[in-house]
Amino acid sequence: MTDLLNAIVALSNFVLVPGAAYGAQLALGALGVTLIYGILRFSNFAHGDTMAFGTMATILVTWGLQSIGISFGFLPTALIALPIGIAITGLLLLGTDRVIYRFYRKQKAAPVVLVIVSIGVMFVMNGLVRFIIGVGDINFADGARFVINAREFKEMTGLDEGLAIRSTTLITLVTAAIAVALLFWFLNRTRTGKSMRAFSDNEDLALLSGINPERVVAVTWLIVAALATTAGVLYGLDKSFKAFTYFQLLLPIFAAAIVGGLGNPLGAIAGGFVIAFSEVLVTYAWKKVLEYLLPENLEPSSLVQLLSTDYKFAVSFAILIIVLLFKPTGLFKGQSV
Amino acid sequence: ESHMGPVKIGIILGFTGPLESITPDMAGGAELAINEVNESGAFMDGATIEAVRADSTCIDSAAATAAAERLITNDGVAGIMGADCSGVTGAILQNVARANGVVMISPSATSPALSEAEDDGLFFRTAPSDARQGEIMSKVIMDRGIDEVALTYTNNDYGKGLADSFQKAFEADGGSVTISAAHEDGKADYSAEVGALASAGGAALVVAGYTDQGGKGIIQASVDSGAFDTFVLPDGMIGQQIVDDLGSALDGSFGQLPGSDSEGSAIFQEMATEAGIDPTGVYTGESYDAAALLILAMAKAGSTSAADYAGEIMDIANAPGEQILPGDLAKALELIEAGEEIDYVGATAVELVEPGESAGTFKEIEIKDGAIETVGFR
Amino acid sequence: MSEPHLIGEAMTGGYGRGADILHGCTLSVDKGRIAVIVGPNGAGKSTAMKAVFGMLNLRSGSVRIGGEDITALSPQDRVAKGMAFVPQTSNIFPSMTVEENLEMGAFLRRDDIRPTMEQIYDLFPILRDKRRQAAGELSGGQRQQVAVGRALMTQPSVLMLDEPTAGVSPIVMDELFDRIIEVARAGITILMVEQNARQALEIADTGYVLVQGANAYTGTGAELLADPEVRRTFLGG
Amino acid sequence: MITVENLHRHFGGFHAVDGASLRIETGSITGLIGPNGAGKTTLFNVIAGRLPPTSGRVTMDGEDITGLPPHELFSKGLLRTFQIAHEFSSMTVRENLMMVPEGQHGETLWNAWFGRGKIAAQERELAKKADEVLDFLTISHLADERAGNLSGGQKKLLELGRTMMVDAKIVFLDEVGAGVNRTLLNTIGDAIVRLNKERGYTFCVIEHDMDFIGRLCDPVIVMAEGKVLAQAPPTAS
Amino acid sequence: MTARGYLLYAGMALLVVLTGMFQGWNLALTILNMGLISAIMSLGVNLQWGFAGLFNVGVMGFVALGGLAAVLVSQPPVAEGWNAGGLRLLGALALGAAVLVAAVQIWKRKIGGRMRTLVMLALLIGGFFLFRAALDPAVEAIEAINPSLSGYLGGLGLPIIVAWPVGGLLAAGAAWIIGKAALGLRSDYLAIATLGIAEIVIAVLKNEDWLSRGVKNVVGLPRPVPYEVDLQRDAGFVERAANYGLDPVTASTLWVKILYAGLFTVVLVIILWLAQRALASPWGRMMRAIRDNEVAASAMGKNVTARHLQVFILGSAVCGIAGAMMTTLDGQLTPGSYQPLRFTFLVWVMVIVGGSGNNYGAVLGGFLIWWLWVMVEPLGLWTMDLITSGMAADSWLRGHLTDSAAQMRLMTMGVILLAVLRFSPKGLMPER
Ligand SMILES: Nc1ncnc2c1ncn2[C@@H]1O[C@H](COP(=O)(O)OP(=O)(O)OP(=O)(O)O)[C@@H](O)[C@H]1O
Ligand SMILES: Nc1ncnc2c1ncn2[C@@H]1O[C@H](COP(=O)(O)OP(=O)(O)OP(=O)(O)O)[C@@H](O)[C@H]1O
Ligand SMILES: CC(C)C[C@H](N)C(=O)O
Ligand SMILES: [Mg+2]
Ligand SMILES: [Mg+2]
Repeated sequence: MTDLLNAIVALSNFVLVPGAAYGAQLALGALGVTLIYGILRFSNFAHGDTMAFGTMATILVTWGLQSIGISFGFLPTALIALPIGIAITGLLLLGTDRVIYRFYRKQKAAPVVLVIVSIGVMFVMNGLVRFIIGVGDINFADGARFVINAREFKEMTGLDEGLAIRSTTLITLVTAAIAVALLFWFLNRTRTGKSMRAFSDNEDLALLSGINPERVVAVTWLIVAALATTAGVLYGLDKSFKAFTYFQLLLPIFAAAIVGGLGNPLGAIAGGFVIAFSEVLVTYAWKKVLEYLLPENLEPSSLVQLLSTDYKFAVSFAILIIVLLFKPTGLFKGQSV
Repeated sequence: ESHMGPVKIGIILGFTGPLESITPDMAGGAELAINEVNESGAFMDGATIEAVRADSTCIDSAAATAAAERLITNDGVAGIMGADCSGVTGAILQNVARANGVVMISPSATSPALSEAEDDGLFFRTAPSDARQGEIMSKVIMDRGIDEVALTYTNNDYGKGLADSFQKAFEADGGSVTISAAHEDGKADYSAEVGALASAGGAALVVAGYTDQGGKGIIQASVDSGAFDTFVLPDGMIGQQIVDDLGSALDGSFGQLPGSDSEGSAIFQEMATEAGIDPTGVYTGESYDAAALLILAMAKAGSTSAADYAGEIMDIANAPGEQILPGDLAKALELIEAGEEIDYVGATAVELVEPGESAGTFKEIEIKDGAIETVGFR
Repeated sequence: MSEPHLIGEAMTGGYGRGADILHGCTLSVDKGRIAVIVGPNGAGKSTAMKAVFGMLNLRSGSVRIGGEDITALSPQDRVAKGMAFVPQTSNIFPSMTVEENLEMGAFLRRDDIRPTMEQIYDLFPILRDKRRQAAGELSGGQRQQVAVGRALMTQPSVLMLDEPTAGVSPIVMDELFDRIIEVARAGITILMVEQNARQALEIADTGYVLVQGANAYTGTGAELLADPEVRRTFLGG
Repeated sequence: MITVENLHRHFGGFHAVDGASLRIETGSITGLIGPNGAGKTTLFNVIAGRLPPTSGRVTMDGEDITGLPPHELFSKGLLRTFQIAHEFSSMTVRENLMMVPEGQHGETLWNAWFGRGKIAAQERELAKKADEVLDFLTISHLADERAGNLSGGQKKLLELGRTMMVDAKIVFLDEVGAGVNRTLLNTIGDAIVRLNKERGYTFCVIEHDMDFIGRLCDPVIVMAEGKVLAQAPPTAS
Repeated sequence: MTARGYLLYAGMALLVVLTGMFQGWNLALTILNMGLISAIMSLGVNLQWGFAGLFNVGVMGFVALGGLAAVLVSQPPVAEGWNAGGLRLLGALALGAAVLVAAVQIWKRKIGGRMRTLVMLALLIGGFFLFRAALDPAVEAIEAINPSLSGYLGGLGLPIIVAWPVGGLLAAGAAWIIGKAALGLRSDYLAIATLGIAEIVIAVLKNEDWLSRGVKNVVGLPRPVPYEVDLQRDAGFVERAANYGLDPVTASTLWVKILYAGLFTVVLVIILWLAQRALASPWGRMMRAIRDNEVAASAMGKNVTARHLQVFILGSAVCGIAGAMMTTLDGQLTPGSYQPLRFTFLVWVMVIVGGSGNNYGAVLGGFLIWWLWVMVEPLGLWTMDLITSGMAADSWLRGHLTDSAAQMRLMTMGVILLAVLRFSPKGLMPER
């Protein structure tokens, strides 16, 4: 019995909980990507750096708050700073749109041109963030890191295996759930949301229906700012802030958005978990779990690992491709231009 | 050769890219040596030295080659301090340095393969080859009574080379490595690696990575999930930042890095701190030494042409002669002027062995109460 | 005679920097009346409609509504002035449901839109069945009904239709024409392009024949129908 | 001869084609009529290989062609037009036509690289042919225009024109008439008859214009709600 | 080419010449050489995107395969490696391939829904373990041989120039497999699939040490042109250099680069000529039709799948050739340096900025963007100098800015990229 419990706890601690945490982080990022794709119809390469910018803004505000002695109890102070970070990022995105994207929209440029433009924006934001806050690793988490940590868990339950749950994991999961529900409701039930979808569907006809394109675009960027900043801050609280890593997040985020079905918020969430779990599961070494489950004489001598972790990314991409082969526009029937 | 303009020294490091967070301090270290010499005014009849920075990007050989090309053909540098990563270092050496006959002293390219590279006697490094560190690390672990470890390494020539040489040494010493898992730097999440490492188990986790890259991510995730308590940290992993970030979790972890008990490192620490450079950063001292060696060799040869001074580098770095510590560069130049032998010791107790790389004295450290403490030398 | 409710006068212009498509074309409709434009393919009928709606830069000429010059207004502003338009092609939101398409038609309205929507469902019963379906999955004729429905949802004062009956089956077409008459009786000004010219001219108060971007014949619907030359060359005998 | 046996095509729970069986005799001009949403276009799409059937069988001259890809059907001489025009919008009108014939010498890379002479000769022929077709469709002045810039009706003409570039056995026309000027439509009708008589083309024509159907087609098939209601000579409908 | 085209090319040439005059001819030639290779990559992508509308974001993978070819062709075979397990390894690979082929065959059978899936899965899983059982010992044996210097099977020991076509073939083969599986996907879905496949290729290169030493890199590849040091020792060469008033070092470095430039130009011209001919033929017209509207093209008798596969293979092969050339120029294969930003997205920037669908545009984009990629570093530093020149020498901001001056590199790149696209949103040389 204890063996079974130990096995379950070990599996949870090293597969389920981390997978869920990473999945939720990817999902939040993918929501932003998928929204831009859904409404403005291009893959935004600057999203990773937008997340970095939002996080940076939030960190600066957090430092400000901390320096005047404000904190948020066992929750991280950064959560108080988050709304201000979102506002700053929102302004940046609106400015970027005004100065850059609007021109191409007016020109009715092909989506791929916007993709390349967004690479340009990515470079610029990239520099901006590094100028302001530098290239180093920044740890800005305060408050309680764990809801329960491994040692406490062991003491509490008397099991050999510990289970750690970080507070950021819980916050991220809850946030992701709320965000997707809100976004879904907003896009499908509210007037503004519907007008945004109409705009993405047929821009000219939207115009003829009296929809104000500039407003649609502005609202989109503001939501994106909120999503990107939240995603970035939650990720940064969990791991740490480093501009380069945020850029690297871009690919798994894209993968999540696409495998879920571009333009579909539910898909972004599902995609995030697919990517995260395929990374964690396929390279997991089952040795420990099996040792608990099997009788002594059957215990494995090897690691019982399907593939070495060297192939972590290869495998997650392979799974992604297989999913696409069976569901060509993603799990949730996404859009395609 | 006219001594009209300043003598230029190229500093090629990955200012952008995956190592961008450690390179500013490395460049700072090198420039520290250059400034010191400039202030002394004792270099080649008062010639000044100018540092020209260039970006190696750490990973893009083509961009690095172009940058080096520019340093040599446009800026006319007399020698190169760099590059940082083994990959681009090899590319620059083969395509630019050899072709133009310019000396390169890398502070940090540690791949064993570079020992064999054809270099026409132009390539040196102030860091030891990873082949050596692996053996030392094995001893360090064994001496603590640990004979079973899990091993993870950053998936590049440095990490892989170090991991291989360590595993070989450790197994030869009677230890066992439960798993050897690569990790990629700069990725968003390391749960999968930690899951596999934890499942394989071991009394300690050896992390052959970079302190602010994947290595840190792995340790963070291991600490969070309670997978390991003790970590073995080789050179790339040691820095005050990671200790501060992870707090008490690292207490009891240990490791080694190139260094000696020379007063050199202590002096360098002070000098660097004063100049606003983090002295605990990886390869900062090596960078200082690399630049110093270049300058001293030029001074000794009385020429900025590689053909003249490349041969002096080994001589300067090794005994016999008066020992030169950081901050002593002025004295060294005077001694050279006076025609006396010197033995450059520098910040990292440089001792160059054939084919032009650091012999490798290692400093064993342990982390106690949030501070990196030196517990011995090997 | 007082000025017509909607008038596009001596419009000249073309697409982008290309050659002029319209050459001094004039279209006008009185309030509550129906004007029908006919003509060969490529005559510039759709272009003229777009010009009236401000989707084209005119090089000369003007557009006025109720005596007010709106030549400089953007299409959006014209929507706000109570104009509604069904373009000839891509006239639906393909990935939105039928009902959402209709709602988008009423985007600027603040009153209760349920009754209007019911009227449209009564007019096009098939749309009621399909109201939860994405409009892009409909048949050609059904899409056309959605497009017209969307415009009717606006409750405009001027309704412009570019070939509303293309691909619509005969029964629905008859109902559509009936409905258009009804709408006009309610005081709404209607400007439409039609290839089903005979049926359209029968209900038209004014008919325009456009050829190569210029007015070729103008008259009441009946007059044009009676003109043998017009019949032979433009109405298919 | 095309036979369709108990064909079904479902979209989710919706039966767009619901057990249709019919035959199109060689040498006939068969009309296919029915209200909007009857399943006519879906039936075409299944026959022409654009959509796989849910169940059922299609044969052509006794050979089972169910589910063959469109390009193979094209090789067998089965051509179709689209209700909603599918022009190659960034290509010129002439290119739109010239690309149609199969097995052009320059369509293999090797010949494209090293077989200039023969290509040139063939291209001249194709261009000539295309210009004849354009002439017939009254749009020869648009030969070098981007097809995306055509008017709605002109695009439909181009759809038709493509089928005239090769010697087909059977041509499926999906509402070629919608949006086409009636006078021109009459000419097109004449051409269809001529192709049928002189070159032995078989036609299957979807159309809502009853005059057109009545003048051209025999027999006429009536569809509603996915089923074939009647297959009768036009006089009976 | 249009007048604007000639003007732009002249401008590009001027940029290179100016670089030569102000920054040294060596640098100018270095840029030119990589520019030539970039232009070829850009042509490859243009074939796929500009001609056929295939969104291939896996350029990096094909370039890397070309690089692999350079190693496999030019390195001497390692006899100990072959003895240790070379044949066993080949056998294992053949076994793996056979399993895959069998699985595909089963899948293609139209019968037996669930049974078929089960059999296929069983075959795949069983086959995988069998494959590993056969492969792993061989790999271990090979990699154990002198790992820090060798530890792999080596190559064929042929002249490295042979690797260029071979790189193309290798990439083409990979493209065939990938295309068979993934070309049914549309736009961005195809993009992420190809991106993933490129990552898989890199993962294999990084981790299969027996193949090309993995992350331990293969350095010191032979060259198709002489070494500078040899030239410098060659009395005849030194004399000729002296005739031109050049010192031997400069002369030799320049001469080697000129030789490379010559070779690369030949390849570029051939590929450009072929691409241009293809584009202007009925074949090109057919491809454009497919790009514009697949449904209609298919109804007009064009086999869209086959054509997509064809052009995908072709474009990928071109990228493979460029990859082999690049590895030749670098003189080493370093799998760790393959990053999507540099090898996929930068190439895409080249195509779009140059003008997709236009071969001359793609080539121009290749040169221009590469030139920028190299020049933004000094440009960035220079801009930073300009910005800070007005500030007090000891001001905090000045110090901060100078410290992060290196970051100006990408920022400058971004700004210029945006400026160019603003100036010509359809690319410098639009399709038409
Ligand atoms: N992709 C689809 N998804 C769901 N329903 C569809 C889809 N395509 C067609 N339908 C439905 O199938 C029915 C038949 O459509 P079809 O296009 O065949 O009609 P049709 O007879 O050609 O009508 P029309 O005369 O209006 O062109 C319609 O009710 C339509 O809504
Ligand atoms: N976007 C465009 N750019 C350039 N030329 C265009 C564009 N749209 C239409 N044209 C040209 O303008 C002319 C008139 O087109 P328009 O669409 O107004 O014709 P129409 O009278 O509505 O014809 P139809 O009855 O076929 O719809 C045509 O010759 C067409 O080629
Ligand atoms: C900067 C260093 C950490 C680089 C590393 N030692 C290498 O050889 O790549
Ligand atoms: Mg029209
Ligand atoms: Mg239809």
